[in-house]
Amino acid sequence: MTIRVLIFGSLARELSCKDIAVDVAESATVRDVNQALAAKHPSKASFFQSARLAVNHAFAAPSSPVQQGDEVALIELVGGG
Amino acid sequence: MTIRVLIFGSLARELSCKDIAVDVAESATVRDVNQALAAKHPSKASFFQSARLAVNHAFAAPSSPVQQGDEVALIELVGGG
Amino acid sequence: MSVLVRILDGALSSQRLPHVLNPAPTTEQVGATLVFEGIVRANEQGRAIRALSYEAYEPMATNALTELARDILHKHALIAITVEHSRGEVLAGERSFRLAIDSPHRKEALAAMDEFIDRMKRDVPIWKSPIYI
Amino acid sequence: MSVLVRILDGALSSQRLPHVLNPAPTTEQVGATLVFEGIVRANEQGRAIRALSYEAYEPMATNALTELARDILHKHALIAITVEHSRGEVLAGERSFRLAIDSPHRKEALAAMDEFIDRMKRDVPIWKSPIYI
Repeated sequence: MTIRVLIFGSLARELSCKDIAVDVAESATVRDVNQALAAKHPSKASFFQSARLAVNHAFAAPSSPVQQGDEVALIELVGGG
Repeated sequence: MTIRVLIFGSLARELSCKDIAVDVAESATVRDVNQALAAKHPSKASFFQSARLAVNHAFAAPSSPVQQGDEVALIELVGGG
Repeated sequence: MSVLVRILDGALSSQRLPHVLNPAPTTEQVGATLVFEGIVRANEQGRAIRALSYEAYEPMATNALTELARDILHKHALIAITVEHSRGEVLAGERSFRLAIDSPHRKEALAAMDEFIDRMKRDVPIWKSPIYI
Repeated sequence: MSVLVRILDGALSSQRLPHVLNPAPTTEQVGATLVFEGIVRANEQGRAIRALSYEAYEPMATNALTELARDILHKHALIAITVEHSRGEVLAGERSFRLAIDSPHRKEALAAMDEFIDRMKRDVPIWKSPIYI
């Protein structure tokens, strides 16, 4: 299945887009999404491997399942406020 | 010479007065005033021996001289603000 | 005990909310009121800016601020927390954030404010982007 | 950089001073404004009180507050400090103390506020007496 991971802030500016589409298996977990993001952007692999993801507006553990239709967002903040 | 030491707050309420008169030598220091206060109130001797005194509106070291006409005040605060 | 969270478009008003620094405090137990305001500075990493643009991922941003406020309120035994954060463009010199705490005592209010802002910067999905002159 | 100190008769107004949380901050470097207000609680050591009565030893109290404000301003590289303290009677629920800090950054403002109040309670000759109901 395809998951579109929402991105924000300086990452969105740098990549000139609002989301990153990744393909993962039907039984994928949050960890699989992180790995797929890292594979798609090798130059930022370590960032994407450990970046926090929210699923349906709540932070999700690496082992949490991800399903078709879930809203997935990458929430890495640098400074904020 | 006689020095009238101004007192405030709960100490003034407890002693029902606004100052304590003590007799000290002409060449007295702040330390001598503390000792004279302690001698006058033996039940609170340790409090008066170490209580901070201001001379003419500034905290004064134990070795500072005290002269006739100086305004001496006992500044011990408990909590304040 | 009360929590109020608002994400507002543009700069925050310089006016306090009616219940922040309330002329009649909410309860007899309020002994300390602490208000922090964050103001957009005219420089960002040494470069002059005209404004910051704030992007909030909603509804997660409001939910996360509300949960954070509730958690801090209970942890520090506070009486009330009010949080306001801008989204969109806020000019240099204008307010983008306000946190008001009513507490029985000062120490808890200061500790709560410090912890709230640290955790907000880490956990609440609001991003800022400089708009250079 | 500026310091303003006032000892005022009775409760402080709920109104801010014009230059506290200023709609147009004093300089472009102000990134954080922090305001603390101390409110008289209805209890003092477990006993209900009607008011607190504050006694200030003047001019030492004003001098000590001013020196403290200047020292804290420089030590924490702040932009402005405003201090107001009541003397005389302040009813429960009313304000007796206000400290406002303008700073480039939050951490310095919070540290300065904590240190200011600790040192004030130790070094500034203002005493409070409970007036019981």
